Amino acid sequence: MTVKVRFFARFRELLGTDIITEPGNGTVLANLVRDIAQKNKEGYDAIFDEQGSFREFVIVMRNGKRVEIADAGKTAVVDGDEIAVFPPVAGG
Amino acid sequence: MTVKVRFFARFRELLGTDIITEPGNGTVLANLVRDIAQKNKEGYDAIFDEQGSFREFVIVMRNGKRVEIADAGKTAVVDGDEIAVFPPVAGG
Amino acid sequence: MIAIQHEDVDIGNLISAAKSAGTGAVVVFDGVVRDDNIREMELEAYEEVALRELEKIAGDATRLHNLLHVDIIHRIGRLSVSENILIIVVSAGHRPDAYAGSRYIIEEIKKGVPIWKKELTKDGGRWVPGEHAHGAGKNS
Amino acid sequence: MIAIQHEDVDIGNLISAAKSAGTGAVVVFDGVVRDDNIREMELEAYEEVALRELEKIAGDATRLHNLLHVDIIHRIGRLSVSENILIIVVSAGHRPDAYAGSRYIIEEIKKGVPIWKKELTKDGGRWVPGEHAHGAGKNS
Repeated sequence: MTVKVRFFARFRELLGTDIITEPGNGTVLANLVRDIAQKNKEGYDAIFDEQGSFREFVIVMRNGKRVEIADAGKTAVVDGDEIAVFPPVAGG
Repeated sequence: MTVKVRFFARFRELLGTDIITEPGNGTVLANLVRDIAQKNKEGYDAIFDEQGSFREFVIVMRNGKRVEIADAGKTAVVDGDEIAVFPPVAGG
Repeated sequence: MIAIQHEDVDIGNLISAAKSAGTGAVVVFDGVVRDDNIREMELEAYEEVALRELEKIAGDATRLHNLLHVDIIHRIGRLSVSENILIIVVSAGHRPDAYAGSRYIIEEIKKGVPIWKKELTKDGGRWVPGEHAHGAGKNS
Repeated sequence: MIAIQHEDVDIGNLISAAKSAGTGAVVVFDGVVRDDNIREMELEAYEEVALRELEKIAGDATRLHNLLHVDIIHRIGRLSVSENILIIVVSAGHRPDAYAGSRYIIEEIKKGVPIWKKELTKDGGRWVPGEHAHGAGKNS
């Protein structure tokens, strides 16, 4: 299956964006993002803490809907999902 | 001496405006306005109550500065004064 | 620009001119003739005093709310439905000051600037009552 | 008009178009690039989600504050000092609703719309921290 991962702002600068992945069945959201973030230590550290959990200010969305970071470890992605990961917003 | 009296809004419609008067020395503001207002009963009644006092919502200015209506009976006009009499403002 | 005038103004130009150094927010208030079953509105001012009051209000707003620029244009004469009556343009470094400064100006104008409005309907006319019965020249 | 776009807009035209029947007050908020020793600002959005959020905010503001018309244009891309970032135009029958509706919209945008700003200075760049550390998608 195919899942797209989008990073924004500083996370995008560190990790790129519109990353197409082909995770195995049952892959949970947190692990999917963690795998991608591994490729750049600074990017990984920006998003995850020492325990490998999402930092509390990180925002995660699945198909445009917010996923609480506490739930990201038990939410399995499915084919066609779009996952977005970004820092606090600063528009306006 | 010469004193100009300006009415605005509804008072202007009833009494006219830019009225040049030649009051005698020592004429007080309230009497000056009362004399002019006599010429039109509706205009007079709009500005003065049954006792001949300024109605409490009426605003009186002398040379662009507010005169409390309580003081209008003891404030003598002087040559060159501009007296303005108007209802509550409604700009904006 | 503080003015009482018959002519309309170009709000876009005022906004551009309001962006002085340090501006982060511009707030515009545009009061227009509302379609309350009227044909037109007639506005009248005690011009010299009203202008002086507007200048005082602009100065007070600038000081109280750290404004960088203030325009107040109050129109007089005969205006049709949806025409601009009063345009207030303020700029500030940050939005709370810009909003508060704009609001301060309109509320002070309602309270104390000698301007009057008459609604002209098909049945005649009606002077609009002020929002503040004892308004005008409070600080004069 | 609710939009996220690179192009600027003509605020004067938006104001004219905002005067729908019953309008007595139009309030415009124009957020601009402030000269904080920066050369330019770079704005980025999660466009589909940001647009949906702006539409939701416009609808909520309309309902909560009796607005007659709402425009929200948030620009993205590279903007110079004093350029417009965000333009909000609202109209209402009376000024308290127009001010409150305008303010509601900007505060909600600051809280929860996925847009980011980077200040480009002579020494590099700096992502502007949000005003709400937990912002974005609160209602999504």
